[in-house]
Amino acid sequence: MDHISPVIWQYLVKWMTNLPLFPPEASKIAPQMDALYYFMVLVSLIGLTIVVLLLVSFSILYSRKRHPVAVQIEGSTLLEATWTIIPLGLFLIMFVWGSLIYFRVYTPPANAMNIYVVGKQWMWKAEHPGGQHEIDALHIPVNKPIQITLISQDVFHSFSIPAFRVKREAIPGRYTNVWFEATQVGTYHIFCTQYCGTNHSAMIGQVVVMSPEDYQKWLAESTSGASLAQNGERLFASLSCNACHNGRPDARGPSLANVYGSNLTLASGQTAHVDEAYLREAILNPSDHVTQGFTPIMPTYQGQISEDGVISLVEYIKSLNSNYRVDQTLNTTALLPESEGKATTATPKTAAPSAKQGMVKQ
Amino acid sequence: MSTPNDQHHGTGHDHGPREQDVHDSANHIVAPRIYIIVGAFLLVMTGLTVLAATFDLGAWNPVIALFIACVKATTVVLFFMHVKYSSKLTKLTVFSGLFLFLVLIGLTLSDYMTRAWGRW
Amino acid sequence: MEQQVDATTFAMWLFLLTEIMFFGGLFCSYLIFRNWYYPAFVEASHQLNLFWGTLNTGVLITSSFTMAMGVWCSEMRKKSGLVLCLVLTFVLGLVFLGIKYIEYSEKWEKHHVPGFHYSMKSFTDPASDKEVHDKYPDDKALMPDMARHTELYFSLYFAMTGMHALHMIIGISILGFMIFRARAGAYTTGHITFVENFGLYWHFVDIIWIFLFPLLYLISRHA
Amino acid sequence: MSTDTIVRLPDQATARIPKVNFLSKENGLLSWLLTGDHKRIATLYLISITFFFAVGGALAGLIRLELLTPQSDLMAADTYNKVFTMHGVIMVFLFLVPSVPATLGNFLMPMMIGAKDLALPKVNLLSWYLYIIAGIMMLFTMATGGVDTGWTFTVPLSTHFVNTNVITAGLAVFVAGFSSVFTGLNFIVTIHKMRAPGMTWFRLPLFVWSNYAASILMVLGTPVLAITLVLVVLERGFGIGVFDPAKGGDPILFQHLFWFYSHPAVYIMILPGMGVISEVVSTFSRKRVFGYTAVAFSSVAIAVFAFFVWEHHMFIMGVSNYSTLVFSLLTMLVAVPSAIKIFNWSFTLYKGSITFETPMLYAFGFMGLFTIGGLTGVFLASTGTDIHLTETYFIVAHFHFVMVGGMLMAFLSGIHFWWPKWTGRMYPEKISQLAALMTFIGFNFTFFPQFILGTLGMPRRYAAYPPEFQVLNVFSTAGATILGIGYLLPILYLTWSLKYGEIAGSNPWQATGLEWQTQSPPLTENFPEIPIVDHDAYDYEWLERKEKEVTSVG
Repeated sequence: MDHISPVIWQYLVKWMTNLPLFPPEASKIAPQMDALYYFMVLVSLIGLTIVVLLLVSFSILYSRKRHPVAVQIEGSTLLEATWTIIPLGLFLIMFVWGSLIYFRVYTPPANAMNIYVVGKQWMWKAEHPGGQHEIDALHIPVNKPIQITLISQDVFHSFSIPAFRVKREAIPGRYTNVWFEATQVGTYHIFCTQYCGTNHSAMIGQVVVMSPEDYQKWLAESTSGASLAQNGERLFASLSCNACHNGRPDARGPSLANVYGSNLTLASGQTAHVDEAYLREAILNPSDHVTQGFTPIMPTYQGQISEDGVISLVEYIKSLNSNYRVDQTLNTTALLPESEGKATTATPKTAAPSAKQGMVKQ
Repeated sequence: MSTPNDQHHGTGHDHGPREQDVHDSANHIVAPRIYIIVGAFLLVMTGLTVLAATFDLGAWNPVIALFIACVKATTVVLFFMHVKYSSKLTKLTVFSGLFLFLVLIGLTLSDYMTRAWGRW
Repeated sequence: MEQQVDATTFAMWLFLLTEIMFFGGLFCSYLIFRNWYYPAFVEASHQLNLFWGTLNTGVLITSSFTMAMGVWCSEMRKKSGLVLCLVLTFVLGLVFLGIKYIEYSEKWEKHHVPGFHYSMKSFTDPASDKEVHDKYPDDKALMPDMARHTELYFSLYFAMTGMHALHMIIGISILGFMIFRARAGAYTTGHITFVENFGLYWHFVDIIWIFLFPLLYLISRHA
Repeated sequence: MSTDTIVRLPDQATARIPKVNFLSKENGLLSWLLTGDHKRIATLYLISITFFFAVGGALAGLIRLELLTPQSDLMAADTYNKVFTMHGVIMVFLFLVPSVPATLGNFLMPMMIGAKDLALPKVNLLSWYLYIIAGIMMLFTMATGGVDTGWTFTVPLSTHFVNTNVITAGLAVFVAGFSSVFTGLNFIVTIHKMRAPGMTWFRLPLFVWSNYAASILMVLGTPVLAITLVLVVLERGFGIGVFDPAKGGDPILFQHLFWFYSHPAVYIMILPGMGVISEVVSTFSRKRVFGYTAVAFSSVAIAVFAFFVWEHHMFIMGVSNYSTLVFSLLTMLVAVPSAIKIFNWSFTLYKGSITFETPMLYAFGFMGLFTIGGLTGVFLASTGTDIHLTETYFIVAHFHFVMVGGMLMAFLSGIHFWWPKWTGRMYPEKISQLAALMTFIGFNFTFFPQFILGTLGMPRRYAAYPPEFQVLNVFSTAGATILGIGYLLPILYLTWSLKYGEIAGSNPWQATGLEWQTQSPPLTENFPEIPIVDHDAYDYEWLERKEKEVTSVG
């Protein structure tokens, strides 16, 4: 074979040994989705085979040579019913099956670890609860449910990890969620799949799935000094939010302790469930979100805080929720670098050790 | 919706004496009297809708405003636009436009209205 | 020939069908944002002049009436009646646009036109522009985020009434052409299709306004 | 009579193209530019559409060349983005939407229902002029720097984050939309009002039914796209904020409005193609279409359901989970009528007397490829798998199977089938069979690997991609070369046949449609006298009786 151009030969060998036909299954949802996928492939193959068999066999049997005179047939209600009902039944199975998976992918479990991902032209910025941030990369522990809360700073992006079979659009001005639980240690692609401008195809990142030990090591090495909640706390003070939201009985703004996860009655009479999206909206568009019993005096922070800042504030407000903090501690203590017991008290005390850590790093 | 119909009951099929051979299509000619009544009715309804808006009726305010608008629009379609006297095909055309408009709004709202479901 | 007449009227109805869907997109947007930003929509809507709006509704309904009469005149082969009706419709259409111009220029003056000329300050602090404030002393200050959403209201306001006005302008131009032809006796010889179809168009434009008026002007006017 | 073909041509030694026909009636440029004749307008459309197809196809070639290597080396990323955007916009709005309706539909529909012309000839001409204006605007857009938003004009990218010619491109699409509204409107009116005596609804050829269904979609769907684009243009030009998240607007709303048209648009593209297939399959198996009413009603069902499914383009865009249930279910329902059609066409062959001329070969290609395209659509309609497959090459492959494998095959099938009617001359059979075969093979080579690429996760609209995807991309590009030649051949030999093709006579296929009962090329007024219809569509026995009469009298 050497007399063939060695370059071509090299390419051929390289290609044939390097020709993936199916993506790795690296998350809990992947086998479930693939089961449906294979079912559909099977149905499609059977359907296609039937059609091709019909076409080929009729073409042979009833070609003009063999069958010079056509027999006029009007149609058959029975056959029509058959090929209406059987595909319909199969499609309905796919509908139910698919919807079950869809709801699973987009309904994060309560104990998932939340990582914020901000999309911007043309990079992904991940913000971990411990304050680590990374660009075009995402380090996560294996076998642990991870919730990704997505937002975009400019245009639509789409956060896609084919190996996990998950994908969610990052939308400007709104949080969206997706979750997954990686099952295999390894490095996989993150793609932006929604066309987002010139360097769309460069908006590629890597998700690194690590064993719990490696992950802890990584967390410790890449900490930026302050957790998101701590950053938020500083921002909260510097924007003078605490002038009104100070929890005192005579405060001009509602107390924010325990507000996350509760149902608020608004001044307009509506009730609202407080989640990340609500908190974000309430910071940016306060007068549409006035809690009952308060006056609309809060200024808007639209355009004054970046999405990162909003995320920090949201995380801080969440941290004022003792129950939430307990949950969070129960779930992530083992993973966080500072496995502190002080988590229940979100007081300025926490700032001290982390500041120290920050100095160590620098 | 029945108001305009009832009001003009009996006058709707009123052929004027001078309408014998005047035109080339099988169209029904609507007497000016009906136009005058319809026009006056529309103006009254306009006044009514402005009046209704000045009372605080809570959630009923937009409902009443839209209801009056629908009554007015229906009147215009039926009489000014002669749909009451037109062929089934025209009626079907009007209806299909309305239907698809409702599909556009209804199915779009099916997204907007249920986004918050399951969040609590 | 009858088939032809029938066909053009049917075609006109189909065209109106596309118009329904054209405005349908706008109405759909309006509905969504009104739900989202109701308080801002109330405040912004109160910036509109109810008097002009009501008057304009009356003007347009009257023009629809004169148009319907025009069709009748054409059917009855009354030439002078037809010309009169068309001229009246023409004039009423112009009156409508004139009033619309007054309303638009007020919005321009107050910096409520969305886009580069828009100023949020005109809502958050109406007193800042002294000249305008003296003219409209009743405007109260809004919260900034609410003021921000008034721009959305005015985006829709200008998109919807602008599209409507564009249809009016097209209609008036055709009317002008028709007046000339009617004076020459074109539509009173039994060939009424053109007048009839134009009537359908004109009434349709009227119907759009019948919905725009309560949706844009009459939000929570009791407050 | 030969047993492997149904073609019956007049004696070539004596046969002549009829002296008086719609092509020769009047001469000079003006007689074409001011014509009201639906056949001349169809001819104008055919020429202009072929031109834009060539432009779009050349751009597709550039895309495939760029994707030969993982790096963006042939073009920079921004050039690539412009190329695929222009490819999409031109192919969708200037080729696929008007392709069958405005050319074959325009040419045939009045003849099929026994009318002299469309109901509104001037509107028909206006529609062509609008198309040309849109085309010129699009070429202008291209010449002055192009546009790089993708054919979907996604906001806020298109309104605030690119500085290319979004406004001219948007307005061009707006104008093209008007052109298609007028075509659709004209068809509906014509079918309702201009049928020949005796031509009842259930005697209409299925081509007319499917064009009717597509016209409903054009008339009702296109205006929503128009207003959406107007809002985009206003937002970009004047800064209004309906879709601008920074002003409180909602970019998802744009998606809703855009897909409200653009989903039905795919049915606008495919339905007329399905009509062509019905005609061709029936003619070349000498048999009435199996389940005529089922096929007719499935067209209408597709037209109606097409409006209820648009959100399936947005399943991952943060729409409500619950409304995805509704839309996914409805999408499953709309898949059923297509299945019905496929099976009915297959069973039309049953006990037929089948021959394999070029139109039939293309029709076979259509049935195979459309089946694949349709079934892979179900993968995307099911919300669960849609998450993984959408926005990847899977979806690219899916819609190319439907649009190119389906629609374009049908278009070529129809062009070959009615070429003798249109020009009075036959196309060369052998080379065209070769072209049909090449298209089929090339097509599968080009787009089948893309299903695998999509499953692997390769995102669409990527100028550069990770190297492990290269092998399949090379396959795809190689296939595209074959496909390109497959498309080039018909342009060449059809042009050749204009002068050198055999004289076809009025009914070379012995087809039953009314259009075949008049001379080729037809008279300007189509029929010497308006026919009176006393038989169902695809009544081959009627045709035989009629031919016997003619010969016995003659």
